[in-house]
Amino acid sequence: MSDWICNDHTDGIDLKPEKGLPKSRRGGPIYRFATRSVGNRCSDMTAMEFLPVLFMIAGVVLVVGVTLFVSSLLRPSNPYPAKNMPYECGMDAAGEAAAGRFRVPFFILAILLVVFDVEAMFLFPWAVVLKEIGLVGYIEMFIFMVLLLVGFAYAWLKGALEWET
Amino acid sequence: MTAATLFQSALASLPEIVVITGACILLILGQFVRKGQEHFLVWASVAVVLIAALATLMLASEVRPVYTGMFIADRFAVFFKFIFYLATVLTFLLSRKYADIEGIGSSEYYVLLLFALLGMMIMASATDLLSIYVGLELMVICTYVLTGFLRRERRSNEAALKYVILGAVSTGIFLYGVSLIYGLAGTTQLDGMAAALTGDPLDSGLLLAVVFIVAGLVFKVGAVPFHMWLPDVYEGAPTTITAFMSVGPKAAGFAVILRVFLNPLVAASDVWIILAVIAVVTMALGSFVALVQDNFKRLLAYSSIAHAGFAIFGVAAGGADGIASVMLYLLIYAFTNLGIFAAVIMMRNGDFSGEVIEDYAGFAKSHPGLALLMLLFLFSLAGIPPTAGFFAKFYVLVALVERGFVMLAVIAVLLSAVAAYFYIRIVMVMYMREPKRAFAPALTPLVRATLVVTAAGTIGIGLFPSWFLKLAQDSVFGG
Amino acid sequence: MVPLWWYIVLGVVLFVIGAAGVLLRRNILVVLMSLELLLNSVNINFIAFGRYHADFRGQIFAIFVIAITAAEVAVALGILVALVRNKSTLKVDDVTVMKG
Amino acid sequence: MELVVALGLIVLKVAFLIAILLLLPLPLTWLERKIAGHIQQRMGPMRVGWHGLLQPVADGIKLLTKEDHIPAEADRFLFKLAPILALTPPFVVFVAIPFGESISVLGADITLHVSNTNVALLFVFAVIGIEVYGVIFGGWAANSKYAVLGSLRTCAQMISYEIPMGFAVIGVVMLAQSMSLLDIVRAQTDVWNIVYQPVGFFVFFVAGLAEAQRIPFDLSEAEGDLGAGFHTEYSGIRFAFFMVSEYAIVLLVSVLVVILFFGGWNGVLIPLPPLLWFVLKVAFFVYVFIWFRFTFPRYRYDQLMAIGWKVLLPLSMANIIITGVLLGAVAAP
Amino acid sequence: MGIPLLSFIIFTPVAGAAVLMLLRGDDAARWTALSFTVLDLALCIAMLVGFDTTTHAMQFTEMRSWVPALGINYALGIDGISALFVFLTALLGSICVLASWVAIDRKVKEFMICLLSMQALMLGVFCALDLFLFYVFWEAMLIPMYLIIGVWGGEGRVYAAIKFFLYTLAGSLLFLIGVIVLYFYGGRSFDILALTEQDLPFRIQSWLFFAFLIAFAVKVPMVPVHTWLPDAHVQAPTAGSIILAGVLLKMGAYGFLRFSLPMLPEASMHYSTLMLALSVLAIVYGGLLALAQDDLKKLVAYSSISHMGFVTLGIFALNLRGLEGGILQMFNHGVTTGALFLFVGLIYERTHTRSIADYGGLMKVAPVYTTFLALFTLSSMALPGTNSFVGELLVLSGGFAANLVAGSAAVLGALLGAAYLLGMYGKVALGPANVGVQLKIRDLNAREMAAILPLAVFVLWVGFYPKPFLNIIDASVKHLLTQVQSKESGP
Repeated sequence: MSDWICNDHTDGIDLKPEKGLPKSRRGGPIYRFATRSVGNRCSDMTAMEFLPVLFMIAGVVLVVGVTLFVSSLLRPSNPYPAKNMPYECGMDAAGEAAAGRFRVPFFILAILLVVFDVEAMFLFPWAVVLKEIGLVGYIEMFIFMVLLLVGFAYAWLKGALEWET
Repeated sequence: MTAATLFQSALASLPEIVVITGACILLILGQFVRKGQEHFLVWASVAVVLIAALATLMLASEVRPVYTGMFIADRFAVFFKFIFYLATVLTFLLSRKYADIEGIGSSEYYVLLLFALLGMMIMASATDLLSIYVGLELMVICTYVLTGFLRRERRSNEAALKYVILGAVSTGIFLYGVSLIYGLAGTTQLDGMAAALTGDPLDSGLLLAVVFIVAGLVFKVGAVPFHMWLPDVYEGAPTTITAFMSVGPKAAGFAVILRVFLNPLVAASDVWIILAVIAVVTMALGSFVALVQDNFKRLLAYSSIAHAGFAIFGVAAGGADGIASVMLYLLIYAFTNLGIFAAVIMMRNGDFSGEVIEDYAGFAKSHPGLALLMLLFLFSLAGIPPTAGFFAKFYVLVALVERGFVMLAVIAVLLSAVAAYFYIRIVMVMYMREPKRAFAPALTPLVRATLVVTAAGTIGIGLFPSWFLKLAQDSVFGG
Repeated sequence: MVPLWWYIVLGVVLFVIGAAGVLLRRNILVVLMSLELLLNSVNINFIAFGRYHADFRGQIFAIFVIAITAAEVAVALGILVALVRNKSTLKVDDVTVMKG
Repeated sequence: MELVVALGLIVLKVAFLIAILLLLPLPLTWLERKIAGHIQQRMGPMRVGWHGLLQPVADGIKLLTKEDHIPAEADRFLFKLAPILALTPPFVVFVAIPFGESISVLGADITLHVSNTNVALLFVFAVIGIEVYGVIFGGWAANSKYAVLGSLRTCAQMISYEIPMGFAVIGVVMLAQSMSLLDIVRAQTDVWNIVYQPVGFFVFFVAGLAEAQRIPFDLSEAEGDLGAGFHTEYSGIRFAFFMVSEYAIVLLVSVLVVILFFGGWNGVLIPLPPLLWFVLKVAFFVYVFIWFRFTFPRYRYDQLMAIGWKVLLPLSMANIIITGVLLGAVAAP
Repeated sequence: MGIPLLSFIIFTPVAGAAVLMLLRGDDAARWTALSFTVLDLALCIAMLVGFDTTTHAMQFTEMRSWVPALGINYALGIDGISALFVFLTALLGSICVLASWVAIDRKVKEFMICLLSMQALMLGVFCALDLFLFYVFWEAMLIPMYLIIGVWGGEGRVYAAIKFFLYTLAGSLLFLIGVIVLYFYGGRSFDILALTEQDLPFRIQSWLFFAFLIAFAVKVPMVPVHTWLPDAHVQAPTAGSIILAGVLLKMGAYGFLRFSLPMLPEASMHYSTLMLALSVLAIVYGGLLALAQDDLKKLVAYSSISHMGFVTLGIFALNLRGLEGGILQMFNHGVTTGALFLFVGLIYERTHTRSIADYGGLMKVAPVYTTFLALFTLSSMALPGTNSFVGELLVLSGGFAANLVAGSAAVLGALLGAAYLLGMYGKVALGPANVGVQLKIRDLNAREMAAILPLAVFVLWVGFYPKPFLNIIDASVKHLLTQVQSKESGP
């Protein structure tokens, strides 16, 4: 099984307190936490895995910066009011571009995304350990999906998915 | 978790399953209901709740801790669930006509109420901070939407937005406390916490956590210092929802407070001092500010703050009697408050809002029967015998004195004397002023039924409290 | 390795920033973002403590918090949209129902 | 010392990746135009260099030297930020993508991936999600009606198809019992996932097309009715960033399809080096992208949304449920 | 246990109220209310006939479990002290109905319902043997009384009603706390008789004494907390004033007799001087205020304060004569002041003014009225031959025995009483006639006579032959006294 949870908890699905709970290790006041560090028993996510991400971001920014700099040396700069007007088929632009452009369907879409994306979040860990939790786990997630589908069906019936142009 | 335990769990949560299934079915069916057939939704919703109530009764006989210790079906939960059923069913009955008048045609209204009911039921049964949190959020999210259900009304929108934002803040505060508790105890299960937190009560981290959790929960019951949302929300929300919120979610909040604080934490900290202070301040604020209100709904909002304060006195008292007193208080408050809200809702008809107290001037002259019922409810709220409200307060006081908190009891009664003023002021307006205009209350058979039920409860429990008292005492957890 | 203490401080800082944002900012969208910060500070706490206790409950709790917060914010946005439509403007700054 | 070597290796790998990703659009644009030409029975670019081979270079120089025009009403900060924001995510994603097990260079084993996290798949989706910000900022900041509308539509499209995309890969995760891409490829040594997950592949690929805003889902930049969508107001080198980002996404989707459904670097029958297998498969899907562009008509916007929500999403959910059943049936004794 | 007579007595008016709810029409309401109150009075007389004056034990007791979980019972029973007041209540109940026959011309039905429920609750207070039950009756009275004052009262009725309500409520809520504390000290029992047997520590007794004192003092009313009374009396309709003066005020004193003295004997003894001082203050202060009034009703109201001062003086003299005098004086005050309020009401119905200055020479136009007025005024002054003379004499002799200063001051109060009452009578009945007012005045009619005659009978009966009344209370008072004094040699 993948160790998306902790390595020393391979029975990660069982929620029974006697297994999940650390025995008689009371935390004590917060300042006492300072003496201990996180992750000393879990060895997966190390800095080596996410350092490259930083490097990559730095690299991209560097390249972009250099390119922009080079470009600024080469390109002409000759702005005048007409050129600086927004592109609008020759018409003069009037008012804020965003004004009145806000339509509810976009918003509904955003909400749907939030809901479904978050549900996907539950599905991923479940998918990883499905073989271990077996039928019971499957049934539970099935119920979850059914509820999700009810919501989906509701949205459909309600016309939230209709996009009139 | 094996298939057998899953089945056991499903069985123990049968009422919840009934409600959620019913709600889902209604959500879909609601899309096919044509205009003018909304009464189908009302009856279907009521039927769902009644079936759930039946299931709850079936399960009332034994204690079943299920879902790996996150959920429990015990008498304590059953008692609270019946308060919720009562509140929800009566809200359904009240809503039918009111929805027509306010132009609420959508089936979502009923479905959301059912989901809110589900959230409250989970709260009553939850024995893990996680399940408490889930139930709590299910409930409040539904009430957020319901508060803003009058989409075209600015007041409703604003109330809902305010509620959402403040509610989310309080949830955040609550969660922060939970995370600290989790850090200290290594578990979120209430029993596990009790086992892990048997150390010194003045642990600064624990105290901080408790303060945060108290703050979060206290918000839901509308106690000081997290009461600011309550008057605005009560005023802005559709009146039926206000009625519902003043009873159901409030009781649910108390169910959680009782479970969380009278189970593991009271032993571990001097939390009752915090609660006592909150109770005193809440009651004082609710009572005094209500004195100057002109809007009936706002007044009832402050009154409900004051009542929350009184119930917190019971929590502060603790012990079996303390818990039972809070439970009984909430039950009685449910009857009384729904009754008075039924009257307010009934007044909303045509262009008449019935929200200003002056609107009721001379009501007794034109509708003596209805005025008498309102009088009954108001005196019950004020705690005058022989109404049930008196017995509710009496029992809380008994619990307080039993634990030796006589000073708190004295403060409680003095403040409730202050609170009595604004109730009798309404009586005064109804009985001692001349009517300014004709009244046409929307008195449908359903509203009548609600009034009858609530009045019967208010006067019945007042005269024969014995059975209900026994019920509450037997339902204290573990019982 | 990063000591637990760092996470707690980070959580506190985020919490304070979030709370301050909710209380002090007038723009409702900013308020909603501050709310997210506030709740994410909780998530950091949960995950850090979960790590500390070698217990996955913290992560589970965090996932639930994320999910439910998403729903909450969705509702908040929906209500905001209703309010904005009643005012027929997108300038959220005008909608100052919050007194601060 | 060991640490320095490791860090150096990482820096090297990252630099290599950046180089590839930056340079790849050059041949890709040329290929695209050539293929387009041949599909449409014409020659495509022929002037600059042999068969127009230097055309992309000329384009690049043109973009580099073109005036950088910023509309007067624009939010200048966001306007400048947007292209960078659009460019970064596809590049960052590649950090988590394995191209093979490892190869031996100068006697040292060098893994063909920069970082192997056990949540790589989640990482990929998380980072790709940021892409939306570039789009929405770009459209919004320009303060032009076409750009705003284009960015809103693009945004709606991207988030709509993100959902079926995410659901589609869950079947793969169920099979591999891991979210690590390396594990997923290793799990396909015997049988490629396409065999078990045809529906998943279909959903993922179609959603990928939409994510990359390629025809038949390139509504956002539909020249006919929207100018050029959210980057209407961009010109010069900033415009180039958006283009590079688009090609990077095309490449990314192809790579993901190969890794998730077509066995990654696992070959069949012909014993080629794994890396070559991998490149070939990716090249094939890149070609499919280009091929589709000049074969399919563009969908209407409502059709676009309908496909995403009413076809792909239910399909992907059904796929999860069915995969679960199949897994149970296989696992059961 | 035979017929639950006390329950019948309490619930007859309730039944009347229930019947009234079903009826329509003002006259029907009046007659129904009258018949039920008369029936109740008849039951009370039957009760008195069957009353055994030789024992201090509770009689006609009833006992049903009500809230077993808290040890609350529905327990009724009367001893000599309560018997007297049960009878007084029933008597005044009928008279109230007669007094409001025409005075109440709107919402007659509702008024009668209030009146009847009021009567039931007052009877309940005097009969209750369970503290909780007592409290329920005690507090529930606020509702009908609030309505009676607030709905059917004079111009300032709303203010008066709310003031009345809040004063009484605040006082009685503290009493409630006291009751609950007592409950726990008495071994979780609300049984009044059992609680009197308890030996409480002195510290607790003092606390409870003051908690009770506030509640009872508001009701009596004793001087610092008396301010609700003039407002309430003046604004209330005639029947309301009669009930207030006749019965409600007695409840405070009854509370002292029933709870403070037997349950908290040491505290009662210890603070008796304070109580005597307060009583004297009430007598003198009330008298002085009455002297300054130019409004008939206010005058009678302040005289009430003064008279109730005599009652508490007698009670806290803590000797036999004082107690018996106090109790008799409670009864007398009910009869006499009730009658005086009735007289004010009768004349107000005719002229719609209460200002003393508006009247004069009534003797000529309404001889019967003025004659009876003279009788009751004299009674109020405690002239020999009237009921109050007997009571006041007993109180004063008890007061002198207990505290010389208090006794002397009380005599001064009695003189004050003579001053303002005679002054009032002179201005109203004698002197030059006021033409404008006179035109409106008729003499008493048969209904009014029917209301007044019984009261007049009692004035003279007690005045000339008080023995039967003293007999009723004698045994109980003696027992009470032993209860108090048995503790004297205690700690």
